Amino acid sequence: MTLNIEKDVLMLMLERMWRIRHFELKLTEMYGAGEIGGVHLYIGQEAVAVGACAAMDDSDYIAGNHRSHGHPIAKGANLKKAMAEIFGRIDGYCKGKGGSMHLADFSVGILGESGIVASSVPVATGAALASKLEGKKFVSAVFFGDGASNQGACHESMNLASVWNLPTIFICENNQYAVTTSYRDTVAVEHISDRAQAYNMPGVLVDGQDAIAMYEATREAVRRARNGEGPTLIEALTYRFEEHSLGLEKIRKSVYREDKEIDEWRLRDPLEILTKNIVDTGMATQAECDAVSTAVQVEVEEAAEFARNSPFPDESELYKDMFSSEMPVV
Amino acid sequence: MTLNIEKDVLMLMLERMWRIRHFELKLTEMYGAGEIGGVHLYIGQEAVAVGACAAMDDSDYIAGNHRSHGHPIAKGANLKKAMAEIFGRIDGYCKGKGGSMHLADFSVGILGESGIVASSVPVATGAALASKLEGKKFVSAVFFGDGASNQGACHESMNLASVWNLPTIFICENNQYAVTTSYRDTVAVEHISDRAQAYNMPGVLVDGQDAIAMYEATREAVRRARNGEGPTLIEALTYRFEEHSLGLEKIRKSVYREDKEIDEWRLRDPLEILTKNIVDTGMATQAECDAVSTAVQVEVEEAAEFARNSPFPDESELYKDMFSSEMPVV
Amino acid sequence: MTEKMFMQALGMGIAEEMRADPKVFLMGEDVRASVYGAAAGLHDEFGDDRILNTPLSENGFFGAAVGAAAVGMRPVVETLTSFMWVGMDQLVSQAAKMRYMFGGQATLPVVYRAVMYYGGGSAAHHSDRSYPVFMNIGGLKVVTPGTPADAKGLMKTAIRDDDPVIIFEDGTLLGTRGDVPDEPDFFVPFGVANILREGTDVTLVAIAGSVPHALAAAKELASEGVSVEVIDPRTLVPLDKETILSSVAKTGRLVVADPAAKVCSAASEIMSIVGEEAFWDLQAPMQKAASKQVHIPFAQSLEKLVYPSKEGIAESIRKTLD
Amino acid sequence: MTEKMFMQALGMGIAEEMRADPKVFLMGEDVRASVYGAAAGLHDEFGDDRILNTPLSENGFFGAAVGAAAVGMRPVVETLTSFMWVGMDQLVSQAAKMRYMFGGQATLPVVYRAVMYYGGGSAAHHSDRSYPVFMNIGGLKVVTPGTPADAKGLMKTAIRDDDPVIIFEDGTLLGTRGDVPDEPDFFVPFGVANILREGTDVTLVAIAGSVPHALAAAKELASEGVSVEVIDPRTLVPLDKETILSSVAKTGRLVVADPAAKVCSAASEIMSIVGEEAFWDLQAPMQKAASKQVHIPFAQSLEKLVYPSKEGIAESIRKTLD
Ligand SMILES: Cc1ncc(C[n+]2csc(CCOP(=O)(O)OP(=O)(O)O)c2C)c(N)n1
Ligand SMILES: Cc1ncc(C[n+]2csc(CCOP(=O)(O)OP(=O)(O)O)c2C)c(N)n1
Ligand SMILES: [Mg+2]
Ligand SMILES: [Mg+2]
Repeated sequence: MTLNIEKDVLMLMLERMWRIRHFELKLTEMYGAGEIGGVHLYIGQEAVAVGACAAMDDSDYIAGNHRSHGHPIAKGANLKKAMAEIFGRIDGYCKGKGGSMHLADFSVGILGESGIVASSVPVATGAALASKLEGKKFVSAVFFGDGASNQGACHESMNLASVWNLPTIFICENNQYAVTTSYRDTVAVEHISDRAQAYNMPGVLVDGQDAIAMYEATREAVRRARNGEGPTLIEALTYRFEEHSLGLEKIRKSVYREDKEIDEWRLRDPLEILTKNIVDTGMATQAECDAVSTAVQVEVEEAAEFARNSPFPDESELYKDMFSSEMPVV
Repeated sequence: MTLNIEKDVLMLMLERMWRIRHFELKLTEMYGAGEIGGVHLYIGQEAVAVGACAAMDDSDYIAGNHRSHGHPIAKGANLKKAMAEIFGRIDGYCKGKGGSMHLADFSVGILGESGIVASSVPVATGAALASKLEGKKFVSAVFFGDGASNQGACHESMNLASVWNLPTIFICENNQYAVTTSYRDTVAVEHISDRAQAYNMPGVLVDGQDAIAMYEATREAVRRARNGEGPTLIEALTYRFEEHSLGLEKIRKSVYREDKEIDEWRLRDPLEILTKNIVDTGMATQAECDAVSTAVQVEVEEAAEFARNSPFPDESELYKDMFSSEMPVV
Repeated sequence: MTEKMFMQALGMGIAEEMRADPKVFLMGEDVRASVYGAAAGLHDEFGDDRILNTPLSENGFFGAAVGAAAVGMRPVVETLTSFMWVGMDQLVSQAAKMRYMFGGQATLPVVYRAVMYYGGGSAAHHSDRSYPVFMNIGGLKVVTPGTPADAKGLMKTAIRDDDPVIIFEDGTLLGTRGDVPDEPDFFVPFGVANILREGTDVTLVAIAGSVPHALAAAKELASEGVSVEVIDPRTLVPLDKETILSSVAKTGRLVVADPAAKVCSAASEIMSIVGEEAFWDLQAPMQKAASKQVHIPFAQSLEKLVYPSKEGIAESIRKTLD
Repeated sequence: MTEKMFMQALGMGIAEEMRADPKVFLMGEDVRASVYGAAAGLHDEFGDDRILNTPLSENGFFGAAVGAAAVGMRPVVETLTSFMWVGMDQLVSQAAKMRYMFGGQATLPVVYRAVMYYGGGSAAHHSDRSYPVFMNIGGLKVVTPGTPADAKGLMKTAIRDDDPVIIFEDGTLLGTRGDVPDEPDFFVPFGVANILREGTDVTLVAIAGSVPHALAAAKELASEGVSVEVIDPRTLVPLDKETILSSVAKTGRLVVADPAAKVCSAASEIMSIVGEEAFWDLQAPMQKAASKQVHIPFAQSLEKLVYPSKEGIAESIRKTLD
């Protein structure tokens, strides 16, 4: 078996997936210690964002959602600034104003995560519009969930991107639940990717646990988009290994998914799958792969220290950033 | 050739179509005379609402849109009350508060027209939800345009009706333009009915100039709905013979449809098509059909007189109907 | 009377009304699991047919509730204030306007339960306090319970009401406790303010989550010899103007504590009424103790500066006494 | 200076800015045909690439404008106030909040042109005057031109502004005429009120479509020997408080004429400011001459009762003199 993908891409994907994993394991620990509040973990879905972003350039844009650490880290976000933001500190990406759900780094094309479900889908579509209007080549991708796919915003954006032939990539992360509700109870169609037909664009169903599959599907979507061939809808079938958000298990009363199902999906850990692929094809050794994880762990610890030591935003920050220039305080 | 449809249904359809036609010809005349303001004419599309409503009972519900006289008249609205409403008089359906775009008659299942495009689609879906929750047998249909189909409200409602298996009938009147914009420029898919696949419901493309075809398609949708088999999307391909609204030609600057196209569609007048069908199959004579038109004309003249003679709402009406019981004026 | 949490009181109110009338049903995202708390136990008692988990389609299901209500059901819809923007068209164009524009034909007994999470680091996308918006729009009753007893009593009144109601459930109050009447015939009427504390020097109108802070401030001022009358309007539409105006007639001073952003807030409205209708009673400038006009920042060091606090309210009261 | 209609002045402003900056483009439903008037001629001059007809998807294209602005374009979006409810989430959650919640990273030079049709029998679904809602929400600049010159000058400033702006184009003013500067460097700054008429007895703040009625009322009162100062704030966010407060310091009396529904209106806000910050200057109760708190009825016999008219405003002025 050989892979149609270069080693540096594979290792970059592995590194970014470990970054997400360790970053969020650290968050879980910090949540347990009362250092931070509840956040939405991406653990189990790392291959989706990482595979997709590996197929894009820094000058391409992405937007995300409330499950909000995976996308920016996959696109190249700085762990220190991300962690500091989750701590609500001045050195965070948003100077502490955004928190976990609003990470953004415009400098590397991260247009931001969104707490309102599906709300960033039109925004990402608009970035693609700008690309087309200005005759640029950048593409714009947006990550949203199976639950989000039922929002009108998705319909309107996919239709708009199609009729205007925009370089937008719609990436639906079907982790099969919206909080406690199965997508089988809320999505009228078997596969969300089937809806692409309704917008006259390709709809691709991808194994979301397989970073390489995500990379390849996205690469094709990026090629199309850059080439003026319009948008693509990718459905990544995946699973979140943890609860909807840290802390939710304490208030949730009903069991909505079986332990057996969770256990089975855990066997399809995206990090194990990618590592195995790399090792089996001889692209790198197990030891090389392990070294990536170890190095990232150090990075994450540094980020945690950085976040802890960053000051809280000062009172004088309160009115800043409401507008682009100073306005009289009302 | 024989018709799989009874004579009284055919004659009822013919009558209601003439009602719409003469009612709106009268409105056009009154607009010219400065008696009323601009309204959206349904002329050319009569077969859609009439064919559909003929397949429903009084206890079934419909909701409509800004092209707002055809649906209620097709469902059995009283012409006097409708005309008086368009005149803004106290004897109108809404006591003069609604006007042309908000005709409603809850007593015969007309949940009302809506000026906000696609806004009545969720409402009609909710009436169907009530039918299901209470174990009743009524169905709920909603008329919306090709332009409206791009609204998120349509997506959300069709998905909801499908996953909840509601007795909703979605009737998209594709008259091919939204004001000056061709649906080919705004709807990403060839036929709006194709979108039914995205909601796992039947999608039926019907000749909207043919009342009998509309009747039959709706009859099947009603059967399914009453039988607990869920929603249907019907696309009626049709054409508006007149401008988007009375008066718009004066401010419109660009030509968006060719005279040739208009002329061709005018050859497919739904009244002529139905009459020919009735006469050719021997269900009634041309004279009988003509008599229907003549009788309706008298009815319309009476409605006009009624409207003109009805008083304007009195000042004391202003705060009424904001709430179900009297509230302190603020 | 039993001591209950505000959140439980809301649930009690819903449960009692669901028992009383089979036309009442609850719908929303993850309501079966009661992710937001107040619906705990309802799914067990009432089952799938009356507790409906919806897709993530606020505009769609807000509107479906309108339609169901229009033909005779009594839906209770759960959401968060910040998700209402997504379904705004159905709230404004249909729920609020339908009755009027159809000349009274539509009766819409639908309740929207809008949870307001704020104050705990939920950041800009999850922290709206949007009742002033709905006050301006009109056609919707706007309810802001300030105590557990009111949470139950106003919820029950809302469900029995024949008009569309939005009940704003203040997240900062959900965990507060208080005596709640057990009787199923306990209802709190709309349009009747609650005088939480009588006083003679200053009228302090307190809305939703500012109620506890207002009471604390009043207590502090009492120790300084200032007698503060604390009034919770309980419903903003309809608003019990009379109670506020008579209090100002007595005290000559007005402070309004309002967790909403201050511009065009409920506080603005109440001050405009008093400035027009009770001007001659006023002995000092009115004071607006509302939230600062910013989006909600995540960092606690900033967020805590935004809302009216006990200290802020006390300071506003003192200003009226200068 | 050339005499122009308000509607033409809006179009001039857009055209000049499109000429000046290739990043400016116009999008909306049927803008190529200029169904609402102000975009007349733009398609001929700027072509398909810069004048975009959108599908009927307000939430989608309002948000697309945000995204395009976030990466450097300067979209101008045409819509009606009443359609904004449909796209409310993108206006509130994205346009208004993005900059703040991302700590200043997002610069969003997007202009929403919200035409306000009312007064001509458009009925409840087409007659909203919703600027107070956006004043409460925050993060959006709120512009309400009252004269043709301001229509042009504020439009140009809006397009050059780096923040999201909603410009409310009052339908009752679209046909009014006035002198409009021809110079392409004519800009009307935000946050600077326009004193339309100086006076010493009463301050009359007039918003959007109430400007002509206010001027007519002031004229009428002048003939009765009352000197009315008429102030058009021009922008409600930012609001030129100082001009209003200094006028009240001089006159001691305040009337606010506002076509928005009166509860939580711009009038409420301005009165709350004056009641707090200029209380000691006031010599009489403030008067709110805003629209009645009803949806807009279709019948002219009813609709004409709703809005502040010359007579209504004059009556309010007289009340301050009692
Ligand atoms: C408009 C809106 N409605 C509801 C919510 C509350 N909420 C947050 S996440 C979520 C589930 C989202 O499901 P999905 O899109 O599948 O993403 P996932 O959480 O599974 O990653 C819900 C209901 C929200 N944030 N925004
Ligand atoms: C939400 C909304 N956006 C825009 C409008 C303005 N408008 C009224 S009718 C119309 C076109 C509707 O097209 P379609 O749905 O195809 O119906 P048709 O007029 O062709 O019958 C538009 C843009 C509106 N009323 N509501
Ligand atoms: Mg999911
Ligand atoms: Mg059409």
